[in-house]
Amino acid sequence: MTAPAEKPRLSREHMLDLLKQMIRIRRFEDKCYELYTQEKIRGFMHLYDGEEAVAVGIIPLLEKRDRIVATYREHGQALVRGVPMTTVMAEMYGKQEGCSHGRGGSMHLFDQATNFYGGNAIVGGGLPLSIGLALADHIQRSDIVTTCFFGDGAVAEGEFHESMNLAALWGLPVLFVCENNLYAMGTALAISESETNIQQKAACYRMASEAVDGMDVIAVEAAGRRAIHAVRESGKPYFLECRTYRFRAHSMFDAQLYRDKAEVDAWRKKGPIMHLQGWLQANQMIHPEDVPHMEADIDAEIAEAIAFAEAGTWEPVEQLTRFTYAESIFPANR
Amino acid sequence: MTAPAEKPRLSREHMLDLLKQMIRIRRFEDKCYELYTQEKIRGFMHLYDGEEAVAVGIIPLLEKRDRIVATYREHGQALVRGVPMTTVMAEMYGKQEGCSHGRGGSMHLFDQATNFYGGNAIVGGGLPLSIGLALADHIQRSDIVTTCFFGDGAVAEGEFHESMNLAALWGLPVLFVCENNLYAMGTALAISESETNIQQKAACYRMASEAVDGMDVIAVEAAGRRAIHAVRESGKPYFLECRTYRFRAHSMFDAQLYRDKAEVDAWRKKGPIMHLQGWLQANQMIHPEDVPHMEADIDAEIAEAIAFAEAGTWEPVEQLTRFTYAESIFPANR
Amino acid sequence: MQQATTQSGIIDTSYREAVREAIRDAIKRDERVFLMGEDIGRYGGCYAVTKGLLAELGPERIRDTPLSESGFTGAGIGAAMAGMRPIVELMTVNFSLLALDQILNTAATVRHMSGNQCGVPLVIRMATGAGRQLAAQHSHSLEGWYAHIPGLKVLTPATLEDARGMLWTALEDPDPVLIFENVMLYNMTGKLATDAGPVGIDKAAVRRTGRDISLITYGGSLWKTIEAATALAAQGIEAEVIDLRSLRPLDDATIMTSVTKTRRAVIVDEGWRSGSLAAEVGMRIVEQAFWALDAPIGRVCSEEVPIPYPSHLESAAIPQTPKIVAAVKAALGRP
Amino acid sequence: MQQATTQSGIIDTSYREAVREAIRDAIKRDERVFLMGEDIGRYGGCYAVTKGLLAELGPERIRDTPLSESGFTGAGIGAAMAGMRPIVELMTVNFSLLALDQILNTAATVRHMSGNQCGVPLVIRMATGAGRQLAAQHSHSLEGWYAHIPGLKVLTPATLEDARGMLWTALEDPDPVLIFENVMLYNMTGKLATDAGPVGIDKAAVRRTGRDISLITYGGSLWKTIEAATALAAQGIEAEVIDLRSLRPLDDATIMTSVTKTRRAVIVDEGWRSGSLAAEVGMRIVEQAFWALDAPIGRVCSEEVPIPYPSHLESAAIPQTPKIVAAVKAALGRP
Ligand SMILES: Cc1ncc(C[n+]2csc(CCOP(=O)(O)OP(=O)(O)O)c2C)c(N)n1
Ligand SMILES: Cc1ncc(C[n+]2csc(CCOP(=O)(O)OP(=O)(O)O)c2C)c(N)n1
Ligand SMILES: [Mg+2]
Ligand SMILES: [Mg+2]
Repeated sequence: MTAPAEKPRLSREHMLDLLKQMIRIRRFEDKCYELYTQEKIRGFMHLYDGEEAVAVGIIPLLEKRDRIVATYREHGQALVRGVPMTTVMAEMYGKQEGCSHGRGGSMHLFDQATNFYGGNAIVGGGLPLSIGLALADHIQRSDIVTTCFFGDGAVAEGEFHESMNLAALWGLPVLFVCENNLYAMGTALAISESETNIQQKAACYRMASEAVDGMDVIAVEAAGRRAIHAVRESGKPYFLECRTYRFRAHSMFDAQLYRDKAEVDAWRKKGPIMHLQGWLQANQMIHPEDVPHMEADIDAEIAEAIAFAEAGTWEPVEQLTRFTYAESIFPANR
Repeated sequence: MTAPAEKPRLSREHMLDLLKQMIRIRRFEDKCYELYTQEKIRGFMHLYDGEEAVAVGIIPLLEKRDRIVATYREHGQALVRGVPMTTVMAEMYGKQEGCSHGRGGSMHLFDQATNFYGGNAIVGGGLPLSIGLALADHIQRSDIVTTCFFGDGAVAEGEFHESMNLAALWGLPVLFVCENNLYAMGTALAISESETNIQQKAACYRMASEAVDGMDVIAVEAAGRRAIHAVRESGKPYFLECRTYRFRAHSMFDAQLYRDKAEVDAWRKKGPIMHLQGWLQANQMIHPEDVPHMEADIDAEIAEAIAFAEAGTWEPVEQLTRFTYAESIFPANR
Repeated sequence: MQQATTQSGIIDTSYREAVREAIRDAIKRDERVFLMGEDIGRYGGCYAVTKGLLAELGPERIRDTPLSESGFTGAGIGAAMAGMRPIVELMTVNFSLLALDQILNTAATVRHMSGNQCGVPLVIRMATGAGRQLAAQHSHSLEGWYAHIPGLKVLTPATLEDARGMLWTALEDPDPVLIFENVMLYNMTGKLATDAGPVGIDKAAVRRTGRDISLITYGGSLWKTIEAATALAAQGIEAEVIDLRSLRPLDDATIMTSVTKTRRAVIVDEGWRSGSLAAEVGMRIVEQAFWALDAPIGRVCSEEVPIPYPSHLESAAIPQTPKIVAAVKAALGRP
Repeated sequence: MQQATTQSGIIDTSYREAVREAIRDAIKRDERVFLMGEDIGRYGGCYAVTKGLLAELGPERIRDTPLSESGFTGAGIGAAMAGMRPIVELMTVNFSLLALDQILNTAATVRHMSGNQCGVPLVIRMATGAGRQLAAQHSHSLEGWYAHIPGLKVLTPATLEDARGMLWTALEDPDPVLIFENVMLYNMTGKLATDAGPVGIDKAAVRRTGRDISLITYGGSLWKTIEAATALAAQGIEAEVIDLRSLRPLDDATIMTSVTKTRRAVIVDEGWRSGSLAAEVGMRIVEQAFWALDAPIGRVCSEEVPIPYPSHLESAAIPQTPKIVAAVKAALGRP
């Protein structure tokens, strides 16, 4: 999945792969929802339902050495990046086999092996972090790209402003990906921003930018390719606004009083999976058995992940204070 | 000095008044400098030398009921607003007759009587405050204008961004006056901002704006009149960038390593006092004795202020913990 | 804690509803009062505290804000200085860190810097505490930490009466008051007088009397401490339980009266142990009642670790009833 | 504190120069190290600490930042996670409040949240303390307050050796370390070995031995405390003076050894009294050495007031030698 070629790839194989990745996230999260109601997963859990085209369109374009910073709504990013579904699921269970040793849960998936610098539960909190990762690469004159995902709500935060300015001022290789799903919890964009065109914010910092239909994975991928190419070649930041929508509640505690069912239904019709599937059908690029096959594969993977998580172990309570400091320094904390 | 008429007033009387107010600030601060070297004034002291046209161009246009929020470089604002020079000087001495009871010093001049909400020593810290003052007026449907002064350096702060957005989003009657003197301490604008055209920031928030030559008091006054009129009529914010320069060091601890003497000298030639004096001479609106007369008046006022401050009293040390809480509630703190 | 049966003058309610009623009451009572914060209106509040209030009171009194903690906290400060009585909701203490400059450098200092000309009659509410498996960035208990700052007052309502009554008193205060609502209390139910209203905020409350030891606590830990006291009573140990209610200022008199009587103390505090409010309370006892002590003061605090996600580790990280019982026994030299 | 005479292997220097030399040394020693902050380069540092370093080391190693405390502190965190060894200068603790979200919610938690995958080997330096008549927004002493946060380490160099030596040790630490430099120390001069280098950061130092009482302090208060000890010695009272050096973790062993010997303690701390580090130290003594105490522990802290501008009030607000002497006499029951 690391294909930095410059032209859109519209091969059947590639299209089906994109479709499968989206379905993989969707079905994984549908299962998480179920597991949440069974109290296997606890805490805050934020689903990506409806937004899959963003992670799937962009992350496979990244090189292994590239870095990712995400939000608390990051299951999709982690899965697409290649964090094993087993360890993601175990993390959501809180088992020590989880990708963050069970310490983080749904909002804090980390994976050093894939340069996945975490879910971050502070809105906007990942932005300054991404500046620093990119600064290190800039100083070391590497061509690594740091991709930072964040929501439309984060744009109102001071940390957004400071990060945008620093990235542009210092010329840092960051791809800013705004997942504009029109709401921050229950706050519609127009309640949050005096200028609701988020892409335009980039110009305020003299940063290159583009806005794309975030429900169309092919469009996201094309834009992502342009964006990543630009960052890698120039070493400078780039801002990509992906216009998308979340179909489900903000988290598991949300009565969705702030929007009509009709609005959600209308967006559902533009869903990224449906959209691509329809396109593939219209172009006769998909066989009737393709999706069932994919689903079977995915379901097997999910079943395996659940089995892995179920079989996982609780960290002994004696180890409670571990990981507060590096262990070599504070042996007493072991 | 409260003349909200819409047209520029170019009468001799008015022009001479503007000149006098600028000279008044300048001479007051020259004296402060001297007093600082005599250790009568201590702590951080920031002089307005070169920037007088900004305060003098704008503040007299405000109504008595209007509000002002300033920075640590606020002697000029306080004096023009009508905080008595005596109490300003006593404050800088730290005497209890000072406008902030001696507790604040140079950076924290406050005066409830003129709605002067302080010097603020946190760069950008006054911006959210101004939003709140204006929010109160907005809710109460008054036509009060809050004018918030801040420097070019503040623009990089997250608090600037949040405040701009809130003002524009909620439609609050704030006049933002950016005193762009090209440096934040030793940091030139280009080291601080990816977009160095500060006026343009306003558009990012859909806020009306204007940039003006901050060395030309007549231009500042004209722009200020337009701006205040706009805020008062619309209830919406307005952004005024005043392009100016500080002739002296940032504070009393600044070797000015970051700029050439030649640059300072070049700007000095555009100084606001010289500029207006030259214009008045060219237009035969000033008599040779006018300036000496003014200076004599001002010097008398300064002498009186010093006498007042010298005669002022030190607050008894037994009262140390006063003003931490309202006294009626915490009598023990008296 | 009781079934829903309504008798004249008494209602069954919850902590959440008591806070909501306090907000509604304040807004109706005084036209200068309004509430401002993230998702308090259309969403109904992240813990459903403000549900229904937007429809009832309108968007000028229930003002949804963007994600701009510093900006709207500062806006609350300014509005308070200009004569309003704002309530700023910071959603949770975890996000209040983004507003700390405005809280410490402006709200807490303006009265002093201005020589008493500008007061900030602002109330800032926020949820605090762990227990919902929200992990390291969403589980802080920093109310004791905030109590370090002169110029602020810090309240921690632990009962329905205080949830209902502290807000109005705080709004009448001429200085900034922070109210910390422990997240684990929102669902707590119980009885409340229909005419419950403002309560004093200057005295700690003795929630249980006892002669053997003083247990000093506040907020979410109060109920665990009472549970511990009940368990101890079964073993013949009579603990006095003090609910501090206000962490700044502290009501030294009530603490010292109790400790002087019991001669022993354990302090229970959900803050991290080092630099905890418990340390301050302990130190004050040492300063003011040292000679009355028959044993070292104990404390039960949170362990020195960011709060972990898994339930068993989270529980182990914060004070729990068995730990309180054990600390009391240690202080009494009992097995 | 000495004249300028150079002898072989010993130089006359100042605290300011010692910090500068530490920065220069670290940057030259390790190519991953760089310094970033406001006005550290072209301006030369707000307290002239970094004067000359930009010319010598270049703008990639001495990086001037915009006024974006949260942004560049976060940038330091990210760069540390990506393998660099950044030193972030936050100018003064007063502005660090703007970066608290990044410090507490990211730097202090990332190792834990990531299950030990991501460490943050970052050093954050800042000036702290009152004494220069900078008034309420520019005179905070919050180092003890920061010491509440698990995941951070907090250092307070008080001597030339520590100003010179702590930085490198902190940079070698895999976790975030905050270094607080008291503003009143920058001009302090004295002798330093030419080969002075890294120093340990895990032990408190006994700066003066004595049998009658333990005076426990750190940072700018160390010198006032030593002065008090000297004055007390003239009256026959031999005080032991402990310089904590590290406020998190605290070196309990050194404290307890001393208190067990002297049986009395006074803690001197420039933080505001309530919730001060002094309370934590006092509470630890109570927990660990209660039975050794012959008298209540005393503390000399800052008064509960934002720091006022006038010199006489500022002086009265923070610990001073006469107050320390008085506290010692009170603890000893001497007139
Ligand atoms: C600093 C901060 N403030 C508030 C919150 C509570 N909160 C969590 S998610 C969220 C909405 C964020 O919206 P957006 O950035 O658009 O992302 P989305 O959830 O839509 O993906 C809020 C307010 C938080 N986590 N962090
Ligand atoms: C938040 C904060 N960071 C740093 C400082 C230190 N500081 C004081 S003034 C100043 C420069 C501000 O420049 P600018 O806003 O342009 O105003 P000017 O001094 O030029 O009028 C700095 C960095 C501060 N006071 N507040
Ligand atoms: Mg959103
Ligand atoms: Mg400037």
